[in-house]
Amino acid sequence: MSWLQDPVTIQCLYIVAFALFIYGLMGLTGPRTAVRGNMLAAVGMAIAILATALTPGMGNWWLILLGVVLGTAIGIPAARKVKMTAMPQMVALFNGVGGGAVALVAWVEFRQTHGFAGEPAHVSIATLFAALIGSVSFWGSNVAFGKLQEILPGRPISVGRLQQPLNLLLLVLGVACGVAVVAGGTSEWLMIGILVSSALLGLMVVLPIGGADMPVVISLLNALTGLSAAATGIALDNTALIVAGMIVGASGTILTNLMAKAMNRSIPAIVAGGFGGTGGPSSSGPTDKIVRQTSASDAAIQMSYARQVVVVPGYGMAVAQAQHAVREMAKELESKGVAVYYAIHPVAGRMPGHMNVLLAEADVPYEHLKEMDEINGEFSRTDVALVIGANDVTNPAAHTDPGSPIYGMPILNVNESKSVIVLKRSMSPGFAGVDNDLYYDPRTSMLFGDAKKSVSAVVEELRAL
Amino acid sequence: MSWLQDPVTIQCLYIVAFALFIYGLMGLTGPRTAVRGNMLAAVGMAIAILATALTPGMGNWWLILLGVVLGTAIGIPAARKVKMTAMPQMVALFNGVGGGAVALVAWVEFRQTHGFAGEPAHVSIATLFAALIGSVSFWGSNVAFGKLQEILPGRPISVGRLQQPLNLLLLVLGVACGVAVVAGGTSEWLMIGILVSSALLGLMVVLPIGGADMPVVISLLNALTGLSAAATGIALDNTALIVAGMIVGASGTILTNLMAKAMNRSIPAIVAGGFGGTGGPSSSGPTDKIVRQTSASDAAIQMSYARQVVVVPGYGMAVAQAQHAVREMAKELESKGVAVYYAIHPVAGRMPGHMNVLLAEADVPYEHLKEMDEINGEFSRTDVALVIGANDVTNPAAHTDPGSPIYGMPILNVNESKSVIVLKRSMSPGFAGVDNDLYYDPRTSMLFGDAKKSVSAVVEELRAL
Amino acid sequence: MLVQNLAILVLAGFVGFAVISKVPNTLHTPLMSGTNAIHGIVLLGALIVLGLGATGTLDQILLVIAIAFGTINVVGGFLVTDRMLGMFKAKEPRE
Amino acid sequence: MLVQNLAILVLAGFVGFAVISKVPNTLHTPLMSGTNAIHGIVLLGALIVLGLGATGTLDQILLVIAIAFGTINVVGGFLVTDRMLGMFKAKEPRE
Amino acid sequence: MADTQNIVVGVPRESAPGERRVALVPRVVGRLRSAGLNIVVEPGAGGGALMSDWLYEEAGATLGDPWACDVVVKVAAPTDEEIGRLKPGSVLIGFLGTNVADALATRDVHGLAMEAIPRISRAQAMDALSSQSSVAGYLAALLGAQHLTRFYPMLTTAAGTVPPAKVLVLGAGVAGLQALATARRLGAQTTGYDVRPEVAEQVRSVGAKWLDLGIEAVGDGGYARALTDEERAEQLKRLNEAVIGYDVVITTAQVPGRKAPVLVTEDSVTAMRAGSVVVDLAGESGGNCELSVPGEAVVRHDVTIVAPLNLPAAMPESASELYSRNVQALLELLIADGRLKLDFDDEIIASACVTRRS
Amino acid sequence: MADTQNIVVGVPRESAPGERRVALVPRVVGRLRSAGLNIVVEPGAGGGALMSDWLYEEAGATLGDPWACDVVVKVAAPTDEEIGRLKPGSVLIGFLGTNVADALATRDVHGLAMEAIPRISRAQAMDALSSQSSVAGYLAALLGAQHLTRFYPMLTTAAGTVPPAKVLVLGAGVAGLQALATARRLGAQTTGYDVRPEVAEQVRSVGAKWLDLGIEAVGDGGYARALTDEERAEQLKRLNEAVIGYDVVITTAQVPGRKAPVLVTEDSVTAMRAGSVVVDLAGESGGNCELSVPGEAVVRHDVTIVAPLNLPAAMPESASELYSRNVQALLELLIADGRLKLDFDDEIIASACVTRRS
Ligand SMILES: NC(=O)c1ccc[n+]([C@@H]2O[C@H](COP(=O)([O-])OP(=O)(O)OC[C@H]3O[C@@H](n4cnc5c(N)ncnc54)[C@H](OP(=O)(O)O)[C@@H]3O)[C@@H](O)[C@H]2O)c1
Ligand SMILES: NC(=O)c1ccc[n+]([C@@H]2O[C@H](COP(=O)([O-])OP(=O)(O)OC[C@H]3O[C@@H](n4cnc5c(N)ncnc54)[C@H](OP(=O)(O)O)[C@@H]3O)[C@@H](O)[C@H]2O)c1
Ligand SMILES: NC(=O)c1ccc[n+]([C@@H]2O[C@H](COP(=O)([O-])OP(=O)(O)OC[C@H]3O[C@@H](n4cnc5c(N)ncnc54)[C@H](O)[C@@H]3O)[C@@H](O)[C@H]2O)c1
Ligand SMILES: NC(=O)c1ccc[n+]([C@@H]2O[C@H](COP(=O)([O-])OP(=O)(O)OC[C@H]3O[C@@H](n4cnc5c(N)ncnc54)[C@H](O)[C@@H]3O)[C@@H](O)[C@H]2O)c1
Repeated sequence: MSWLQDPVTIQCLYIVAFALFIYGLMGLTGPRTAVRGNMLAAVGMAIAILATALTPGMGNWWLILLGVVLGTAIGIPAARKVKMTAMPQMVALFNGVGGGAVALVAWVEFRQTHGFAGEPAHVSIATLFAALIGSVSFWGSNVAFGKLQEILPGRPISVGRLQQPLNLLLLVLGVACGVAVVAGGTSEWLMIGILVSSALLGLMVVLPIGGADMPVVISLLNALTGLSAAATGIALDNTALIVAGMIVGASGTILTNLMAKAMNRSIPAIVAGGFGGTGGPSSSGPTDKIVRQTSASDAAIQMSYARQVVVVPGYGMAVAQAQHAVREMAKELESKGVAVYYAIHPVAGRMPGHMNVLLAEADVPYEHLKEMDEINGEFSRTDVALVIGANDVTNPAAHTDPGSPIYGMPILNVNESKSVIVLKRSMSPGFAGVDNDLYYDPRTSMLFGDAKKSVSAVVEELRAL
Repeated sequence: MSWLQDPVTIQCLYIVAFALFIYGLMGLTGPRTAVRGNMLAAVGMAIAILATALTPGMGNWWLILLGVVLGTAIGIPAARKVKMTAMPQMVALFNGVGGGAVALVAWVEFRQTHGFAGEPAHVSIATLFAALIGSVSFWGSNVAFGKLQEILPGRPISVGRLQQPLNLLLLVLGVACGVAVVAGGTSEWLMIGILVSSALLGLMVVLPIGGADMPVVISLLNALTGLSAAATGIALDNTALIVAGMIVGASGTILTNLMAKAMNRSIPAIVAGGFGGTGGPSSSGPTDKIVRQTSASDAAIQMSYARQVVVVPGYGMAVAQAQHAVREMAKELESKGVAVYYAIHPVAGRMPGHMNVLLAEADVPYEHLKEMDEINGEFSRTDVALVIGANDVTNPAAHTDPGSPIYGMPILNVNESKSVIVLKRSMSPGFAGVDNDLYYDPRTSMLFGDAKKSVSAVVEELRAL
Repeated sequence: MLVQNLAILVLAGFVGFAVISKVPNTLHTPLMSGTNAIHGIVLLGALIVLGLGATGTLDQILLVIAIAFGTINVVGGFLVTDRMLGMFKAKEPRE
Repeated sequence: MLVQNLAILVLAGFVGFAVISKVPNTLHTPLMSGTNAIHGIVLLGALIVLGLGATGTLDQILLVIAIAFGTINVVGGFLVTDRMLGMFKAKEPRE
Repeated sequence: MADTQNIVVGVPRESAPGERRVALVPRVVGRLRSAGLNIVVEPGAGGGALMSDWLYEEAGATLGDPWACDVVVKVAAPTDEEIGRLKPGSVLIGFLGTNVADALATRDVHGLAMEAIPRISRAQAMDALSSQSSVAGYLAALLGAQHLTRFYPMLTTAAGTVPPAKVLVLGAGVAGLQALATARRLGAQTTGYDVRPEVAEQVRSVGAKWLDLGIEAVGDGGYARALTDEERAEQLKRLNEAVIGYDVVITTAQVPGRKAPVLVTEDSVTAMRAGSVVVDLAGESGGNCELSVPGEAVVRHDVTIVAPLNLPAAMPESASELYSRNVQALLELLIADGRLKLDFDDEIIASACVTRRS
Repeated sequence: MADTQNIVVGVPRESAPGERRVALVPRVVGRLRSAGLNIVVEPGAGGGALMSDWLYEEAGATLGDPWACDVVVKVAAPTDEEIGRLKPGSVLIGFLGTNVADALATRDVHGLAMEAIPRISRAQAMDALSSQSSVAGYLAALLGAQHLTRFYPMLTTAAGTVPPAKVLVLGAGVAGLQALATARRLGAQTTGYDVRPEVAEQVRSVGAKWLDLGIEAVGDGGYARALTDEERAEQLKRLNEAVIGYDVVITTAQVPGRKAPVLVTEDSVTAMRAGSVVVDLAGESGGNCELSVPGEAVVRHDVTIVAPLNLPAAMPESASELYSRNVQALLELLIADGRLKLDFDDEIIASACVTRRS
């Protein structure tokens, strides 16, 4: 293999490349540095590709060009045109083709070396591992894409109680073919056996998983693709591949864990879903209307990047006795240069002046309390309206629905602000007992839970930013 | 070099060893995992040594044994007997001998290869780098040890305005000798030139640094020793050395930075001190009595490991309006299972009931407020008494000094608790205008700064634990 | 050779673990997408195998596909990540 | 060989950087001491050079000293760290 | 609304003894003026609330006879003599009570009773019961502090520690909640009790504890129903025990249209610590305490029992201001297209009108 | 201390009009009993504070003639008649004022004046001026709330928003600080003013703003000195401007041994908003407000001016309890080895004794 004799420069370029990957990845973990992190990683990739192109003895330039042009022609428009809401499936697709590339390279390797004749064991093992994982990733990702894109039905599809034994069988089959190859088998059917059984395995594992768990599954497949890339690197003795692949494998695993935790799911439970367990579908209200949930950290980021946040307290803040936490949150935001006001509705709470008493207890300066008439003009200039345990006083039905018991009551026009975050424990109605359409507004997201706990969680996230 | 042909197992053992180092280091960054982290790193070290011993062709066993026995005989008692207060100089000493070992190995390498005749350039460069840095580290660390152990005078010693040019000269001399060797020079005097000039450099840089900055300097030298070890690893093509050395080099650099930041010093400023700048000595009161300073994070750790904390608020808490932050801190501690009480002295503050009003505003439950008579019996059972802006009401002179204007006033016996942390802005006295001996008690440590800022910092540290 | 690659593998794993500690939820998807783009490095494998003279039409076709796949992964990955991160970019200075 | 060692060096550096993020002040000294013990690994260098047949009395004396130094660094380093960490060990259960 | 100039609103001086409130304050007069109404204020109308005539004039009102106006706004119910001065076809607004409907109808005057406005969301701005109850609740907590021979807040001083006072509020409606919140601000330890169980959460939401006696009596429209005899006996028994530990007991329990229930018996008072206080806000409807003397503060068994009448009148400016805004909101409902028009299809007007039923 | 049985302490019933306090409360009687003293209480002594005789008996006191005892403890200064009943050689403790020294000396009675105890750290437990000032400050804030025709706290309600009241305290000594803290608890926006500049920090430490008029007058022993005529004119000019914006002005300014300085002039009052309140705690020494009528609440220019006399007596139990503890601390200083002994080398006793100088 001639590329072993490559000049030190190429290897050094590889080192530079993976250093950029790592540095970029570090950046991607913080909101302030994420954009630059992604850029740096992209530069690293360019350097790695350049270094490879420099490798003495490279040929087949036209074919290479063909592939690159093809890939670019497909990749760029796909990435450019996809809607923001369709991002997750796009990531799934990109991940899938990566896995596919790994599997294909492994297959060709097998063919070129006539079944790894004369190659050391670690080369064949690594290549076969790459083939198996790459293939699982390819097909699994495609199913995930199909489900999210609603080409395939989003609900779990499973063959029932046979699921688990079947999956196991496929895995054993693939591994058996691999063992046969390492033991000296050179028949291409063995290789095809690996590819096919792992393809089926990828399909079978992902099909029974519900749409809500898809992001976690995609992340898992992403980590797997990383591992398969690292295996390819071992086989080809290519440092850049090893490092980049392994970093993705490791960080992807951690990330999968974090995502599952943030969604209150466990990875085994999700994958077990693929083995016949229950993969609960994404919860939505009794009606068809869609409710968007958010998390404390998302709320924290959203607010910390806002210029003006208006807090709308209501009876729920009083019940949760969240006033001190709210004040703390406001202080954190103010220290980040965000302007924070409190919109006090005349009948928020359950007694005249209820909000005043509580906010005064928490030492909120009187100047920050805004009366309804004063603040209603401000909402259109507000980036985030944070509704804390208020309900009726924000209900647009008071304006729009003459049949509603609250029709005619003046309300806080929170729905005029750029986005609304509502903190309450459930979808249950407030004092007047009527549903609130605000919660189904596309600009609204809900942070469910006790107001004090939620606000405290937001405070912690703000501090961590 | 025969060890190139070593079996894969030895290399794998090295990998296991450095994996343990890394894992152990991760543990060392958290209070909960630190002890285990250190153990794991030690196990890693044992594995690395074992692997080396397994290397085929090893000989000179008696000499090796001699060295090991010597080292053990000196190291164990030294580590066992040293007083807790003398730990930093002990670390300096251990670091120094590490650097010394590197320098010696480099010297021998030079002699064995007759000036690196026939060795590739990277081997000679790495070895000479190791020699230079190792020697600086050895002599610098010894000076640091001498200063802290008070063998050498603690105050900065410098040769005045010549310091900087002299240091530069020494560095240039050492590097010049190195260049000569790499260029083909084989005279041992060149090597000795490197060792001697870097030894002088080490002495000259550390001598002018004041005692207060020593911990930072030791950490810096520690990082340098790590780098020299990594260089040795490159020269000897030994993975374990490369990885372990480099990790220490990198983490040591970060750590040095953190330490300097925590002490509000900048590394350049400290080292510049060594180049003739000002290395302020550790501040102590106008008298000879010693005041111990602490940091928010130390206070946080101390309290989070306590069973009972008694908060002693005073006028300073009122001035800082720190009551809300105090309440928050108590909540954090309580969530960690620490019992928190408030000791309210009858005349704390400037008006009757001053503390009551403030703590009630912060929603401290009345049951947690303890009167003086009630709490004074509790202090002996208290792990940490946290004195927040109180002064006269804790002054033992009220009991002991009949000449004091506060003689005869009842006080809170905070000095009976296991440790006392005092939050105030300076050493200035309180209402009565008298000095407080409590602050010089060996069990007392001071956290200087505005009470609200200090308490908020403690809260953040508690959250981070 | 192999053992040094192993050392590299282990170290890279630690880097991966250590780098991702506390990531805000909002960054989960961009981060996933970013790492996804990085494993587009498999493109290198395909380039090397084809560039260093894979023969046979089937093999060449497979490799061209692999290169196309890898390119999609790299190009699409970074672009999509960048778009997702748009919300962190559009930060006007605050008064 | 060299370049792979370089790769390892760079990776190890990243590990070192990434591992130390937020360390409470109280742990600064123990952590310094712990890393100090780890660079006691230089002992290996001395062992190898002596073990694999360094000749000459001066060289051997120097190496014995180096081994003793390295051993002190390792043994003393870990022990002292452990003692410093005593405060985190003596944790009785809280009621 | 510029063509509403022809509508004239009259603001008489309140004649009821001790009534210091006024139906419209100068600030609201100004607002109504700019909405196009003419306001006639009786000289001295704002005197009780320390608002002089020239403040009214400054706000655009004219001084004169208010009784001849199209709309007459009052706080308390008018006397017969006053009713006699009303212009036929005019509208009278105020707390009218149950006795004036016939007289008004005879004179062909529409009477709109503020207390009869339904407590629906849309009518909250006109809800004078709530606004005046707020004032009463706040003042009740202060009255307790004033008559108690002890401190509300805990105080640690060189002369020893004073423990915080314990305040119990019986009946946690609007006034009760406000009393709880106010007493807590002053540092008292507060507890609330009511027969409507949903109030428990509201009591906690103002930082007070909830006293659970296990008796529930939910009536219509958010009000309590009267208890059965058995329940009443049971309640009294348990309250007798509970009340003893408190320094201040504030009672606000009302059942619409009935005599106020007795919650604090003589036995309870006897058992309370000397120097304690009972503030009985239900004095007007007979009192929640057996020993109350409406309108007076008496000491019985070393306990001070205060049963103020018309407490909101003790803070006349704020009470009047809130009341004026309630009146303003109602006026806005009455005037359409610049003309005064009582739309009896509107639930609010239909319920509030006392003369239409008769 | 078991052999102190022979010392008898007498607690008379206060004879001054409106004085509801008592020099020893039952709880402190109990403590003194267990320290071995005998206590004789005049029947009805605790009546004003609503503490009945049997509470005293329960605590171990006997009812009888208190004037014949070894030590007589009072709150207010005794009348000539009362002085005549004192046993020669006995000790009288109380707020004695400046007029009784001669009469006491004639009867060979040692008079210890509570108000003359030096304000040194060791004497804090006996500092009745401070303890009674605390009570006064707290009550002054409540008095303001009660007389103000508006709310202290901000209140956003369906009937509009009530802004918070602004409270200004002139003279931020013990009473002033307490008034600031109490008013703030109730939701008012508070500001403090004093001539001693070091008080600024203390004012801020109770959450109030500091009004800086640029006049400093620090006297001895932590008290203020009297201002020069120029300073006084300058102060009044600046205060006149400052006072206008406030709803409640509480004045506590005193200069020891002099008439209280005038801080609020008639002009200021005229300029204040109608319905505002001035609470003048310096009524006893002439008042800080020109229009004060000591002991009364008067309305002038639509502003209520309250100048209570002996405000602590309005919260008799707490005031008496704190005072009793002060007395207890002083008694402990007087009794050594079971015998009553006035050690005139002790700074506290020397300063407090009014009969020794004469
Ligand atoms: N102010 C007055 O004088 C007065 C008097 C009487 C009636 N009212 C009426 O009360 C209503 C006031 O409106 P509002 O918006 O303040 O309150 P609301 O409409 O009653 O809504 C309160 C919301 O808070 C949520 N909540 C309750 N406890 C919570 C907790 N611990 N953590 C988080 N959320 C919690 C509830 O949702 P979940 O259960 O899903 O958490 C509920 O939807 C109006 O309808 C008004 O007419 C007012
Ligand atoms: N309670 C009463 O009724 C009353 C009335 C009058 C007088 N006094 C007297 O006041 C004293 C009360 O004792 P105390 O212990 O409460 O207070 P203190 O003895 O006056 O001490 C207060 C301490 O707080 C510190 N401090 C001030 N501002 C601070 C800030 N922003 N952050 C942190 N620390 C701050 C000061 O030290 P730094 O400057 O170094 O920060 C000062 O030493 C007693 O002597 C008592 O006799 C009490
Ligand atoms: N819809 C609205 O916007 C609106 C507006 C104002 C008030 N309200 C509601 O109306 C309700 C009544 O308010 P209110 O203050 O005028 O009531 P109220 O004055 O009639 O009675 C006061 C309280 O006494 C309680 N009570 C009656 N009998 C009792 C007994 N035997 N023992 C103990 N407590 C007893 C009642 O439950 C009530 O809470 C409140 O719950 C309030 O929330 C609603
Ligand atoms: N050492 C102790 O332990 C101790 C105990 C209690 C009080 N003190 C101190 O004694 C001081 C006096 O307390 P007090 O309340 O009895 O004082 P006070 O009753 O004599 O006077 C009240 C306040 O009025 C102020 N004043 C006087 N003339 C004024 C003017 N022209 N304009 C504005 N303000 C004027 C005074 O400065 C004082 O603050 C306080 O500072 C207090 O801290 C000390």
